[in-house]
Amino acid sequence: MDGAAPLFRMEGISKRYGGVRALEKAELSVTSGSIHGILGENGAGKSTLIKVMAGVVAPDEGSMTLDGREVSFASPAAANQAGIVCIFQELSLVPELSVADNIVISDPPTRFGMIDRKAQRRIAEEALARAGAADIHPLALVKDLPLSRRQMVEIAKALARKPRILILDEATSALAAADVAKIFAVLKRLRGEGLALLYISHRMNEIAELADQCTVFRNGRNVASYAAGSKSDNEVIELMIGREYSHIFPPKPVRLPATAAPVLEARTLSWTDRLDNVSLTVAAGEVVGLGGLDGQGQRELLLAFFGVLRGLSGEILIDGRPVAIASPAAARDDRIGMALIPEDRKTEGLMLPMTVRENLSFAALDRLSKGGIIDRAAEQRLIDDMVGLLAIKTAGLDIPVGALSGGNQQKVVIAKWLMRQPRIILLNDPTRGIDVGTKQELYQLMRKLADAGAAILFYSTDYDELIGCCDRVLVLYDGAVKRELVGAELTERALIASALNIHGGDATPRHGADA
Amino acid sequence: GPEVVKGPAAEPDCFAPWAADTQFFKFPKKDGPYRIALANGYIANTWRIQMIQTAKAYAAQKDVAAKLKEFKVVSTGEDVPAQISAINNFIDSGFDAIVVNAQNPTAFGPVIKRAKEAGVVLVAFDNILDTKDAINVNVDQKGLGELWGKWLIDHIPDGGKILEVRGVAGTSVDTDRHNGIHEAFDASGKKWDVTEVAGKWDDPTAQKVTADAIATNGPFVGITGQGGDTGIVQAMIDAKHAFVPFGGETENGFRKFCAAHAADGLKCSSAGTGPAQVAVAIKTAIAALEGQVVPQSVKLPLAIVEDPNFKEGQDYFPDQSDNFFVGNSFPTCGINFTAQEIMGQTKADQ
Amino acid sequence: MSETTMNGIANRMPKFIRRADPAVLTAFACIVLLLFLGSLYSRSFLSPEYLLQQLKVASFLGVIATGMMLVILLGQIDLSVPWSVAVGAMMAAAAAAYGPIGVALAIPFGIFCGVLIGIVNGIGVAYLRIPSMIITLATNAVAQGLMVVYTGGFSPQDSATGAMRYLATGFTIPGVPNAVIIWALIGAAMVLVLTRTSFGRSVYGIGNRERAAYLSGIDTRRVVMIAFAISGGLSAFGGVLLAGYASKAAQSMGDAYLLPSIAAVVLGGTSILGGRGSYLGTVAGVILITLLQSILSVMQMPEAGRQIVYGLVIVAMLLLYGRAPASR
Amino acid sequence: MKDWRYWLAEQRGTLLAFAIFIVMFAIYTANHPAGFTANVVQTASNKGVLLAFVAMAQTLVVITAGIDLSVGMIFTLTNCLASWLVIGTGLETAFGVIAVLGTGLLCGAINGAIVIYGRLQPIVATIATGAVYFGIALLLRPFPGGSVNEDLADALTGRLFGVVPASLVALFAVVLIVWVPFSRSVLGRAAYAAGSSETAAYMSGVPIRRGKFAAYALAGLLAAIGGLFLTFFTYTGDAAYASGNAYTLFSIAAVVLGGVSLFGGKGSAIGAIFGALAFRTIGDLLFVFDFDPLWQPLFQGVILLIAVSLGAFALFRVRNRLEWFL
Ligand SMILES: Nc1ncnc2c1ncn2[C@@H]1O[C@H](COP(=O)(O)OP(=O)(O)OP(=O)(O)O)[C@@H](O)[C@H]1O
Ligand SMILES: Nc1ncnc2c1ncn2[C@@H]1O[C@H](COP(=O)(O)OP(=O)(O)OP(=O)(O)O)[C@@H](O)[C@H]1O
Ligand SMILES: [Mg+2]
Ligand SMILES: [Mg+2]
Repeated sequence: MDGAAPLFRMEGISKRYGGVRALEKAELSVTSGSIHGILGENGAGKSTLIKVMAGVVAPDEGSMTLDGREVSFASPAAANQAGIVCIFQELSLVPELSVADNIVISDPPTRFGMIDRKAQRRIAEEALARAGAADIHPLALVKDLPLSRRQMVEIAKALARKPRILILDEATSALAAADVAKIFAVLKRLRGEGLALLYISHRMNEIAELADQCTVFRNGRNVASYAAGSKSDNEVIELMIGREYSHIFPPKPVRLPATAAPVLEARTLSWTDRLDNVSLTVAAGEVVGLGGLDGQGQRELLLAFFGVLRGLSGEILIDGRPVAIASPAAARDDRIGMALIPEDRKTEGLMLPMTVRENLSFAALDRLSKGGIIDRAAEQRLIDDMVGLLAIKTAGLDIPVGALSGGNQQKVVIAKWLMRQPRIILLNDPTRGIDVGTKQELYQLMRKLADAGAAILFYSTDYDELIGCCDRVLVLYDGAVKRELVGAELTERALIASALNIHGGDATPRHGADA
Repeated sequence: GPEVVKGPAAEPDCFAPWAADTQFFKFPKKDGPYRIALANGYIANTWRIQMIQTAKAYAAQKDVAAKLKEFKVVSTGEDVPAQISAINNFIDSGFDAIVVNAQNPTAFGPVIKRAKEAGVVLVAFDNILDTKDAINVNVDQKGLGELWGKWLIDHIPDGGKILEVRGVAGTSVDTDRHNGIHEAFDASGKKWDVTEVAGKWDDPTAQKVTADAIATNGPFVGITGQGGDTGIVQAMIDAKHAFVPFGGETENGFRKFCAAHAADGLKCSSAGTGPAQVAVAIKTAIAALEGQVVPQSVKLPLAIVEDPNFKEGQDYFPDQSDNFFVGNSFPTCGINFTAQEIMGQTKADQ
Repeated sequence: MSETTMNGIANRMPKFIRRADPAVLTAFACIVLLLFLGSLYSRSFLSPEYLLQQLKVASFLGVIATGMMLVILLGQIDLSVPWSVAVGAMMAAAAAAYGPIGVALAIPFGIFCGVLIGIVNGIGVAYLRIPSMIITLATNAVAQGLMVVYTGGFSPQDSATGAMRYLATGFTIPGVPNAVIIWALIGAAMVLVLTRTSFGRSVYGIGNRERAAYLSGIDTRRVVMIAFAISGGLSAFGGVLLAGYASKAAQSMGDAYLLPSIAAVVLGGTSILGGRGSYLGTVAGVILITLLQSILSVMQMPEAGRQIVYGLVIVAMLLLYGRAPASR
Repeated sequence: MKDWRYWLAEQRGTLLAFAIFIVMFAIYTANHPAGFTANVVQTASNKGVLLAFVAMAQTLVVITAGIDLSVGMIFTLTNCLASWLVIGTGLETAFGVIAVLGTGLLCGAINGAIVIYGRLQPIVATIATGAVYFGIALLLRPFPGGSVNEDLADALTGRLFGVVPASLVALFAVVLIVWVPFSRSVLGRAAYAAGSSETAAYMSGVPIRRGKFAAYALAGLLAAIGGLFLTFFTYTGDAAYASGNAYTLFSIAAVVLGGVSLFGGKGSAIGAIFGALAFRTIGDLLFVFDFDPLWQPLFQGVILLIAVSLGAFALFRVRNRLEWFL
């Protein structure tokens, strides 16, 4: 920014949603041939800023210049036209269309007015290859792909548009390390080709690895810009959350393995070709991690416990007694007391148009009502407790939960299950898209719940998190538990090695673990 | 195709020609027993169900059954093309005669052509066909309207406010009856102020629009209803509207009211042709197949009962459904069904 | 946390002001406007007899639309209304043929038959996951077929019992037709169910996102099934009332209630996509539709003109207040 | 997976509809007294093609995740209009045909404009416009009547070379001229994308509004082609409310039988055509089986119920209960 004239510049951008100030006179400059990292806690206004940039949201005030000329975009199409392409935090793929259809969607190649399918396929294959995702078939329907693959498609789609400015809003949040590495290589190449890149992420290490320049947002404003590497992580975090910051992970209690009786136990659980003879135990007070590459059956395992899968073989035991859990309703029942924080909060965790209040109490309605009638006072009490406990930041309880920032939405999902005081908590990548401050709160909460006697099974794509939070980690590969890492074995190297199912390293194979 | 001949018809009292210039047909005589089909359209209302029951009852009568090898009924719903296709199919399957209650009188041109070429006798009734190439068993809808109009004129000396509850818009029956009523009114020289509402031949609808009309435009000195008449009277009772002369259809419920409240001023003319006309249509088809002379257009007599002649057990049946259509006898054709014969038909079958 | 405290204060504002949906307010304003326009044509549109008469007639549609609304809130639709209405009416009347016990059980039996249709719909939608628009179309056809067989095959007893007549046309409170009271009771129950019960919350939740509701441990299939059963039952009850009003049951008596019941619910601001809407809106929608039909009928406009005006007025009113929010 | 497998997966709904139709039609002709003759096929295709056009119209709108409850009324309106205009010399007739099709297009465009630019929910918006269209039809034909160029009508409802039903050929031509270009165009893609996920499509810069508008307008056009054929088939115009409504409801049934998802984004008009033909064959089955006339409506209802429940068998293969909610 110092020497080169900025390619794109935003000044004095403000945007309000009702009473919420999403952006307040925000500024940003973007230079060609560099990667600009954007940081900020949940709800800081990062997504809103880039939505303005991409023509999705009309700002209330402020101006934008591209190549020194003032511009304003009436629609995403107009922004695309100007060379600004965005990969949104909420994926913007059309589920019923094929991968190839999606990649060329904004400007398909045509012949005689009709879409040229051959050309389309060629473009799609090229783009997928550039994004390092050549294994995705261009004719597959997007809805059939797992989330991590969809993000790859999303990146390929952006590349196919030949952008001048490419924006990635938490585009890697669902990706495991191997895919992230591939993407990074692509992004660095693009930088070399002279593109301007904007990279939003809550993963500090990613920003550190990638960015040339960083900007921190807080409360709708840009509070600091600095050259990458010129500030320590703690300094950055303090900028983001506006207060002092220390240990991210709570201390783990020292415990002897296998003292407590298991609350949750699986014996040779198998399901289609996704789960392969999984056996595991989780005791009260224990946080057990699920590791491995994305899509190795972790999600299915959690769904199996929660009564969603049909045709399971093997046994699930609660408190040592075999149970048949046929539905989430059965799983949450007091005798079992299970809770699942699902993977996709927008479609599985929340009813976005409904109010924060209604979402919070939704899973606990049976407890809050007598004869089917809801006791509103009790509901209010419990909600107040939860809002306080998790520090949910909302303009009110009667606004749609969809208006909350991603992190706060995630807190609502967790809070709604904590209202039932579950004994067994299954977490499916709960920190995806959550800022460090919130993450920290969440880790502490997890430990607190475990200390209070909950059995926690925790799946994450973030290795640091698994290492920092879990008493034990089970690494899944191809639907089977390949390794169990306990105590000192729990290192990043061991996690990666076992995730890739490479023997050796400093981890012991599973069968040796209990010896 | 048939030979056009001079009248009179074989059973002149039953097969009465529609008008003086009506042609007479003589089809080549075929040997029985015959295969006859009934192509019905809509089925889910009482009139049609009663009609089909009557058709079955008639076909089951001993002397009729003896002449029939097959009697097949198909109902195709509201959709005209489906009915046309059904007739086409009957023609292709070699039926000797097809009796049809047409969903749309004007739409059957191509089928009539095909039937003629194939030598199939086509007889239409109720909703008849707009043609000179098929036999129509005809109700004088306009005449019915005139009858009601004249009845009101006779019973309301000074003219005044009349409520006319019409039927389903866009049907020729509705239009013909409406025109008949108004021609009679116009010819009377009295002053009439007619409030028209659409009752769709349906009791609840007729009742609702009548109640509205009474509340906003009433009171009336006379009423005429094309159908849903039981509902109309009910609305009068609910609104405590005075009973006034009423020209209406032949529903059993309506006649029950007429009989019960005649003394209070509910003087009625109840006229129409019941669903039993299907029997006349079948009889005509058989006659044509037997090579007898029949008019191209048969004029059905109206079954009329007027105040004070409502007789229990003959003109109305207190223990029968309100929705039952009375007027099932055509004495000139030797057709006379009792309510029990018609409604008991399927039960006896089973 | 200061935001939530603020909200606590806002919570204490009178509920109906805080909650009043602009759509519902506009709908009521449209009712007043309609009456005003009607009164220009004839003063009697403002007479109490006429208004009560309209309320009475509206209550049949109101009862039916209540069930329809529940189903629409789930993001589904019930196209079996016409013959559920007819089945309710005809079966209630039929039961009356079986002696005094039959007469006593006539109304419950009619409703029960409607519930059965609703349960078939519910099984189709909830357990077999057939789109409601198509399964209810099919059950409607089956119900029609059954009634044709019934009418033709068994001497039908189709006059309404005294109790049915009393419910539809009698007066318990002088001046207020029983039908209106019944609608009010059903409406009040519905408001209670929708706002105060976990069943009601579940309905909204499923309407917004069934997957999330299911993962929250709601037995979504049961809720959907119950909602359809209620819809079937209320349609049948509407039929019972209608039979009481007309003193008898008839085949096609429900045909006139399908599209108006959908239109009433949507005019009342309920989203056809489910998950959003209030009962007060449905009340407004029902009255609007009933008044509009009645005024057009009494003005003696020919059928063609009536259809055109009816359509245009609905579009105009929706454009006035029923538009989806602009997305930018 | 091989390419053809993806193709197969995409066409599954269409193929299933095709299979259902073939089975039903085989049962029908096998039991028909006249057998599988040119006459029988012609009769069946004339009847089926009418619904096929209306079902195609419905498909276009359903793909955008909308629904058009006015198709039956556009069908009726254009039938009434055609009974006035499609008559006389060749030139007059041609002009009449263009006017009728233009009217259909206009009706569809009005629906589209109200739904897209007026932002109204399609169900109720089209209930309302349907009432308007029917009112106009009733103005045109207060009672049934009118006429049509019978030479043209006979040519299009007759047979080519004595065997091939001309109406089927016309249907095929319409598929080639309207459906194929639309489904492969950018606008068609936009219609699919908008139906599948409007937000995602919008975020991706897809011209959703134009795509949806084109779908609604073309739906009007297809319904008008249906109305034109109705006129050819019946020689008259008839403003029948019940029949207009019936076609609307049948078109929904046909679309679902044809594997088009009512949730939008999925399915093809070809599938809907077979759905329509299959649906029509249900009615024909009555003809070949000897049912008590009063039991016929029940039989039809039950067959419909079974046909629409067929898709539910896929449910038993679902191992992950979350797939219920897709
Ligand atoms: N459509 C909307 N309606 C109402 N409020 C909104 C809307 N979109 C965003 N907001 C509010 O604007 C603020 C900024 O949100 P934004 O999504 O930009 O945050 P963010 O920095 O991207 O957060 P995260 O890291 O959680 O994604 C938040 O307080 C959010 O609640
Ligand atoms: N997030 C969103 N989700 C769905 N629809 C949206 C969203 N945001 C905006 N829209 C609608 O889409 C419209 C713009 O769509 P688009 O630009 O694709 O239409 P178009 O067909 O290109 O328009 P035109 O008719 O001008 O060519 C916006 O004006 C708005 O009504
Ligand atoms: Mg964001
Ligand atoms: Mg986020």
